[in-house]
Amino acid sequence: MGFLTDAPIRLEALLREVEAPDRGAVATFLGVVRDHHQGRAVRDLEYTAYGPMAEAEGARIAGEAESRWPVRVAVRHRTGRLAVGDAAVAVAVAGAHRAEAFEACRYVIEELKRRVPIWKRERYADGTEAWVDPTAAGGVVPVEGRAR
Amino acid sequence: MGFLTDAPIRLEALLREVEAPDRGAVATFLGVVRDHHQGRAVRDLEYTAYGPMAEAEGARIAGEAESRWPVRVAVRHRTGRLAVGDAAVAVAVAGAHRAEAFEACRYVIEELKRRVPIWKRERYADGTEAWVDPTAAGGVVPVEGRAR
Amino acid sequence: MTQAAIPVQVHLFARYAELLGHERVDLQLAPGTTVGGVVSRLRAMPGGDRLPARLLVARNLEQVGDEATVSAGDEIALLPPMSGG
Amino acid sequence: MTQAAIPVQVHLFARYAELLGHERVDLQLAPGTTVGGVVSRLRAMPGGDRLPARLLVARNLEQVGDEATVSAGDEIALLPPMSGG
Repeated sequence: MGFLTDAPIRLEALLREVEAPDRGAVATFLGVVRDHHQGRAVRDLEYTAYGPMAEAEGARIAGEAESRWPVRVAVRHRTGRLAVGDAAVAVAVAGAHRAEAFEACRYVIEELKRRVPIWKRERYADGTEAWVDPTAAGGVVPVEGRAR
Repeated sequence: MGFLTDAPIRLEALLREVEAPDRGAVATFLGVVRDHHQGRAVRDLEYTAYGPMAEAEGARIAGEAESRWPVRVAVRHRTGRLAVGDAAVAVAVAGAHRAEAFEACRYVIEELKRRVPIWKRERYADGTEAWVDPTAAGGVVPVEGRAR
Repeated sequence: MTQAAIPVQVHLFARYAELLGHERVDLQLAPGTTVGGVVSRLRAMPGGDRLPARLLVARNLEQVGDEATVSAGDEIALLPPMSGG
Repeated sequence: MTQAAIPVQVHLFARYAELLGHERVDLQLAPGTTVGGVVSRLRAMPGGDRLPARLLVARNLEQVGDEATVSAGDEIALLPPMSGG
């Protein structure tokens, strides 16, 4: 199954991809759209991705985790328009022991946020929009609207 | 919802208990019955609990996590007979940020295993049975069968 | 006993219930009896000699030490090493 | 140019697409042009002066430094700070 999806993410589907009779520990992480960011009320948001590179990088990160720990990883990121409460990203990691499942799960989400080319554009309750940019002062840069 | 249950654990139900529009990070842990333990093929197993104390201790641990981190916790442990692949325990933790969600989730499962009075009795492929005992040499003590 | 005996329930679980052949024992104890005293009574029962030297004990749903005293109506439980999760 | 120019696609995303008004730019480059050279060409386009001083660049789906060279048919992408997850 691919890394990017424009359909709602179902954690149960990821669990089924990683579970096996010899894997007794399953750690998951779900990133959900929040109703506020930097003190502003979020109405909804849109994720765009550099598709081929995001797929390649998502697969690389899963592979790194699976070679560093004896685990199986499933990871998915949603694109397109998301509402508050929608799952944006999901990671499921199964292994024989819980320490490695937790560590690998944490690794995948940290690397994903750092390396996978996906961008979030927030729309606020007042109708204005901004690009989320962790390197910018205030964490966002207003959308100027020359292109989508 | 109580801590102990004799019905199958559904992670989705726990997610619904902890999710909220201001909680964007959800970490979960699922402990699933494995097909092997200490090199022996497991056919199925049975969890028994000291019910009132397990409920009290489960609630105490969730409360500790919720006072130590700004998160919401749901935790459930199954009792009775379980088959390979069944979820024995589930923890779901939601918060604004992923570090605290992961840390609180890990805390709950570690404390649960250490403090909650629940006991596992394994039945192997050859029909013999043993009590799981982390303090025993080999991790198990054979069942002698004077009482259930 | 010069004073009235106090009734106390003792719950046994998992392997300990198996060793003693009971899941519950009702004891009549002298006032001032400690948790350690309760454990001694259980060790004197058939099969009780096989209980381990160190035991986890709960009084009214909380773990306590051997020196804790037992009152009428208390619920005592002997807890084998936990193996949940 | 004395040698034949090489065709290279440059993809722009999110805020960078907004600044330059394009999601894709097709360039004809001199052989031996580096990633840094590609970035200079983009900075010279309308809106390109507002690109930040430090840019993440991918060549054929992998991040590379300014010194990396560009070959015919390469896919170059300018990556704004990532904000997935």
